[in-house]
Amino acid sequence: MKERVVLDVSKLPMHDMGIASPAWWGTCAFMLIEGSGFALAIAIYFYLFSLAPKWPIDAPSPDLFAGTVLTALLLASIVPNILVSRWAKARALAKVRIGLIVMSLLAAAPLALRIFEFPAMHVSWDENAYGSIVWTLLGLHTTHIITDLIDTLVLTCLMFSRHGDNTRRYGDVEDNALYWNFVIVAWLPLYVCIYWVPRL
Amino acid sequence: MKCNSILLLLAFLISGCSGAQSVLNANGHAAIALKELILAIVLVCSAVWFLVMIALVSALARRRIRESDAISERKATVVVSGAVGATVLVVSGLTIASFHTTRALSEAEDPELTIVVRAQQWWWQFTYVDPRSTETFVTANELHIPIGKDVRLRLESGDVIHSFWVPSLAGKQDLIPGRENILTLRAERPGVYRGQCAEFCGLQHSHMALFVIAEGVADYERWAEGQRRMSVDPSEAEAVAGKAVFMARQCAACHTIRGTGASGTTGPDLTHIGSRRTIAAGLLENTRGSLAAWIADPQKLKPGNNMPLVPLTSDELRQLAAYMEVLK
Amino acid sequence: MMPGKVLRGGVAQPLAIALFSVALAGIATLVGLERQPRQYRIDPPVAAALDDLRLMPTGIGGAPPEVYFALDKPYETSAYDLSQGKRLYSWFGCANCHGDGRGGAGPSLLDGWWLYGPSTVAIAASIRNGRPHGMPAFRSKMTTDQIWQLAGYVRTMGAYSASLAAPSRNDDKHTRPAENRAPAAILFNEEPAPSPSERGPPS
Amino acid sequence: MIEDRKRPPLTDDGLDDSVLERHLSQTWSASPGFWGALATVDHKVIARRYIVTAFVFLILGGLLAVAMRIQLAWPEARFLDPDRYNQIFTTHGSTMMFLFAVPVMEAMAIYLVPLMVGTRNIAFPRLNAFSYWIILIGGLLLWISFALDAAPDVGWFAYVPLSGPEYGPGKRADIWAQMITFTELSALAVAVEIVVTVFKQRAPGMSLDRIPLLVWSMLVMAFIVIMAMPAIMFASSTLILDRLVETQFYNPAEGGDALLWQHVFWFFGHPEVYIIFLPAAGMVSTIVATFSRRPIFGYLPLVMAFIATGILAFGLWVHHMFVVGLPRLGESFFTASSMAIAVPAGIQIFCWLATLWLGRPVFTTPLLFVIGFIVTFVIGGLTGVMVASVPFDAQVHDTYFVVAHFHYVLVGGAVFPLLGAIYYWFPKMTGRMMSETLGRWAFGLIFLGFNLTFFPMHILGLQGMPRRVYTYQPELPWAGLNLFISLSALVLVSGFVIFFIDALRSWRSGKPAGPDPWSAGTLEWATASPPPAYNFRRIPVVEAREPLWSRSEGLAVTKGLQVDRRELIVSSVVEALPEARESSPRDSIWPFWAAIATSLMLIGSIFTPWAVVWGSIPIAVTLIGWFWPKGTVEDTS
Repeated sequence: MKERVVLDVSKLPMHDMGIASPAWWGTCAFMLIEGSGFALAIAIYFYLFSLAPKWPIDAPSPDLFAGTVLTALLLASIVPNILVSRWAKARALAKVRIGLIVMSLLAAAPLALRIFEFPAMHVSWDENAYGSIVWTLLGLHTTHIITDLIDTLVLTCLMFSRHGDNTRRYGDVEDNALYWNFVIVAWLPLYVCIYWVPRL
Repeated sequence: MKCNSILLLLAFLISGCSGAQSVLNANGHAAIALKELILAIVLVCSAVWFLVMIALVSALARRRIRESDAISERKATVVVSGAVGATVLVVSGLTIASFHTTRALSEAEDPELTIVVRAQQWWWQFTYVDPRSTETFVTANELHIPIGKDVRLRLESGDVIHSFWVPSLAGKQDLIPGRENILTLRAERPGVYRGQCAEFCGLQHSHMALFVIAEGVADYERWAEGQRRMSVDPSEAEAVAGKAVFMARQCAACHTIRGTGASGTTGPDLTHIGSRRTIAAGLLENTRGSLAAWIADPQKLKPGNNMPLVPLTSDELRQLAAYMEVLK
Repeated sequence: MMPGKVLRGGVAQPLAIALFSVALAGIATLVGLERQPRQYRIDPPVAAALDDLRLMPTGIGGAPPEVYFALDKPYETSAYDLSQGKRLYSWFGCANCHGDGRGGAGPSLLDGWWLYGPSTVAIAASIRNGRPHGMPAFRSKMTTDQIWQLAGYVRTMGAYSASLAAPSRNDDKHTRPAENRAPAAILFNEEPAPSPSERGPPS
Repeated sequence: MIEDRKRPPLTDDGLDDSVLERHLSQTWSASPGFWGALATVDHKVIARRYIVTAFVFLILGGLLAVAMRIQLAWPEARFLDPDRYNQIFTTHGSTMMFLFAVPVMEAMAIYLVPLMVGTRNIAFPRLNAFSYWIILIGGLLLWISFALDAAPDVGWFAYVPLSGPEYGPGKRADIWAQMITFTELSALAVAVEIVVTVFKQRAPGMSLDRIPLLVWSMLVMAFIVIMAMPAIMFASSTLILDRLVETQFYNPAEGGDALLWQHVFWFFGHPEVYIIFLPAAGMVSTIVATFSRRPIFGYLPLVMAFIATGILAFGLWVHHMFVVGLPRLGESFFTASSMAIAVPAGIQIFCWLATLWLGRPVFTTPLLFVIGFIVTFVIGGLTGVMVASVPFDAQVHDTYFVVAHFHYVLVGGAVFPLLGAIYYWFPKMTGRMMSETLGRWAFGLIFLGFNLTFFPMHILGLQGMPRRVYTYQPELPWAGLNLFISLSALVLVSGFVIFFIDALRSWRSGKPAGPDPWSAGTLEWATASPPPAYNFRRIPVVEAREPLWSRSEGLAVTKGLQVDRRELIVSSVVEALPEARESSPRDSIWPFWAAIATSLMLIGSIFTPWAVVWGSIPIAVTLIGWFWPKGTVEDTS
């Protein structure tokens, strides 16, 4: 087939970050999937709530302490998270390295608190539907924290390796920061559902 | 090419058969209303299908005239827009029609009779509730109702989801564990109407039938009176022996025969089993032979059902069948 | 040498094939373990043979009839029979005395203490013949097949390690862990078991 | 990497065609041998595997249908016992929905979307490889359990409590639920790839209004998958949790609800129909345009109709639950919304008819299948309008009327276009034409056999025959029609046999096709048949909606891409302005290992909850292996 060249793309960058990066869009698509999952889980929470004569079923309202501290911690982690994202955009390797270490710790700390959240429900997953749904909500969110923690740890290692100083890695750091923001934002409605809806 | 008019033609042929378990053999007030709606919708939809087919054939076979593309496109735009508009009108019309029918069939305010229908794998239990609790009685797989009266069915499930469906009388309604549904029946004509579980419920979903016998009020009262009575005591020697077998063997652990020591509740109430038309939820006609066959090996006839094979001698079998038969 | 090179070499192909076959065989085995051709009826002669329990003179323990092994001990391994046993437990009113398994008027069935031994055959004998101190005989109420199903089920209730075939919870009020989670292990592991003498003589 | 950097990058600028092809082929081809085959990330290779696998499952599912028809040919037949019959109809439905219809549509997307948007590979090609292994193992799980007499026996929508802990002994229902997880995982992965490929990898100049309709339909399908599939993953996971560790989601005695399952299942289950139908609508649009020899009539209304269908799809799940006793008003709302979806469906039909009317139809086999599609799908759509009415549904719900309805929609509405699409794109995929003669025979027999088999089921339904019965009693008036249906099914089967013979024969020895046998307008026909590993020698520049119909002086293309690394053009979402020369990942075996690790975890969790904990470790290891940079040129930036 005859071809005629009408466009030269050789001057284009070999990789770009943000909305010019397919990886960024892929992260968004996965966030949409998981966001749908969270939305559905919350819908089911309210469905069960609407059926129950009394909510929570056969249990006192959950203790606020662990969950609230965790929420505060997650919210506080937004600041370093955004900073890491900015440093990544500016390709500041040293700052990104430090930021990722901080973020690894900030992703691990909620897990420690999460251990106390399960008993704070005062209900076991097998006692009734209320127990099942709150344990599921907590479990669902915990897997997200763990996923992001592993992701952050691997990225931290990478940034200290010879593969670190690379636009692609900075893009990965940005996407990881975006995902962590998602993990935080997804937690807020869960927090309200788990801790405050029973107090209504 | 097949067309929906064949369906209509067949519909009228089918509705000719009486006693069939058919949507088009409508004999209840709900089923009659539904049948009218169904035929109307089928008619409208058939017409739509024919119009689309005419359009398809003409699109494929039309003579290609020389016409500028712009004019053809404009014509097509007008036609397509018109067709979309017509679609909107048709579906709106059908929505309104169906809403209208739904409203017309709303629950009866003041039913003559309330029956608790309890579905279990794989048979139906009917409890005729009476404010005077002594008058309440239980039967299975055969529902008698007086014609022309609203009968309220309270639908419950004993295990999984079932669906109560007697197409000649009304649309179906599910029986869901943990929930209670209401279905109102009103038979307009006397007859025997077959129904069947319509929600997949396990191994013997296929053999979970029931019969509704709609009869005149006097007949119904006579039947109900008979059902309230205790079971008859057999006098014939064979049946007497059968009763002894029933009480001595495993039968009595699961079945109730009012007026005897048998008070099991796992299986159907057999107090008046002899008066029913069928046994094993519509599986077999109620004859002495089929009773014996059923008792001899229920797992062969209805694999997986909850009645076990009880090893019996042929004498015991014959005696049991004879006893069942006298329980009118 | 790079691990990639090792993999890319001659080892790769057999290794991948082997692992894939192992995965397939794994699925097949796991599913095969669960294979349960369902048996709805036993022929009366087989039932009669199954009824021939060979008990010790004391009534504690014994050997199942030979036909039981010929049938491959379905009542202990078939999920279908075990779940039927669970339904029989409620249909025949076992809960009236034994509650959810933790006992009541009758002894507990999941504390790991079996007055007449932990074998299925002993449990079947208890159900069939009854026992002193109030356990009625179910010989005339249940068929042999049903007695075995119920016995197999009762055994899973008290088992200390969960069987894959054991039934899950019912759609009822939740009072204790279901059989597939080995409720005996969860509920009674920590407590010292009472000595048999406190529980009454073994007849 | 350092050595690579030293060498000046080699671009296609000024390279002779044959030299360019040699370089590209070296860069993009999979390494030969078994290992290379396991590690390949070429979207065309993976799509071919998907398609073949899906058709194998179609054959298996079809054999089950034949078994059911033998059993139902006579009243009280004893060909199958009820337990086996229940396993068979469950496996038939689950196979056809989850292992045939959805994967085959996605496979067509995996094959066609990158070619139609003019790029070198799908986005996230390793994820693509992973998704294939996952669905393959999920399918094997179901079918091995079927072979071992332990297949699920609860119907393809597995209503609790029948599938729940109390009434579903054994692991049958768990196998069903986990098979669902496998297929959904794979579907979600593919959906993400499609969305990103369409958004970011379109050839320069392919602005939103120049995207081929098939790609639009696949894009909408991908979004439906993304929004709907989490529901079924939630449903199947909670079912396993209820059965394994005693959660109480579906136990009414402890605050759960049996209807919750139906809500969640159908919130996925109804969009599922459109996941299958929309790609078919895209195929129809393409075939109609090509064989009418003119651009499609009503491009914009069609795109709008696709999107509207995708949105409305989420508003009508309750019409599967009209007889469970929900409040009247709610039911009426869902009647209205279910009826409303007839409007976008109508728009599509009318636009296709208008295209045929305006064009000069060439009656090839693909077009015959499309005509067959219009005839049967309109019936399916109209019976859909019927069952959308609450009172109508009260009579026909769960009867053979519904069986007829959804086979008209799924076979008439999706399989007919799919078969047409196979005839249409077979030359592109294999480089060889299928036989027109056999194609006409296959079409004739399938069309006739299908209608003779399924149309009478409408009547059986009205006569009161419920679905999912393993037999019926002789006194019921259903025997004649059932025998007729069973005999007609043989006609249908013979049509499929001819189709498969034709496909196999043509694959080996069909007439060579050349790059563009149909004189079509979209980009996939601008490259060789079958396309080389790199798809296009030079990435095209799109200047019109049908680039191949409007080219004057040959195809407009770009230059300047590097050929010594896997490189493609990333462009902006709306205008498709080039933004970067992005690299595309190399072949990797890690997706395969990740799929094995994931499968072990998922299958293990049927048996013990601890499998989730211990099984996650190998998954994490394989994922790290997958994403860890290997220092190839693809990693430079």
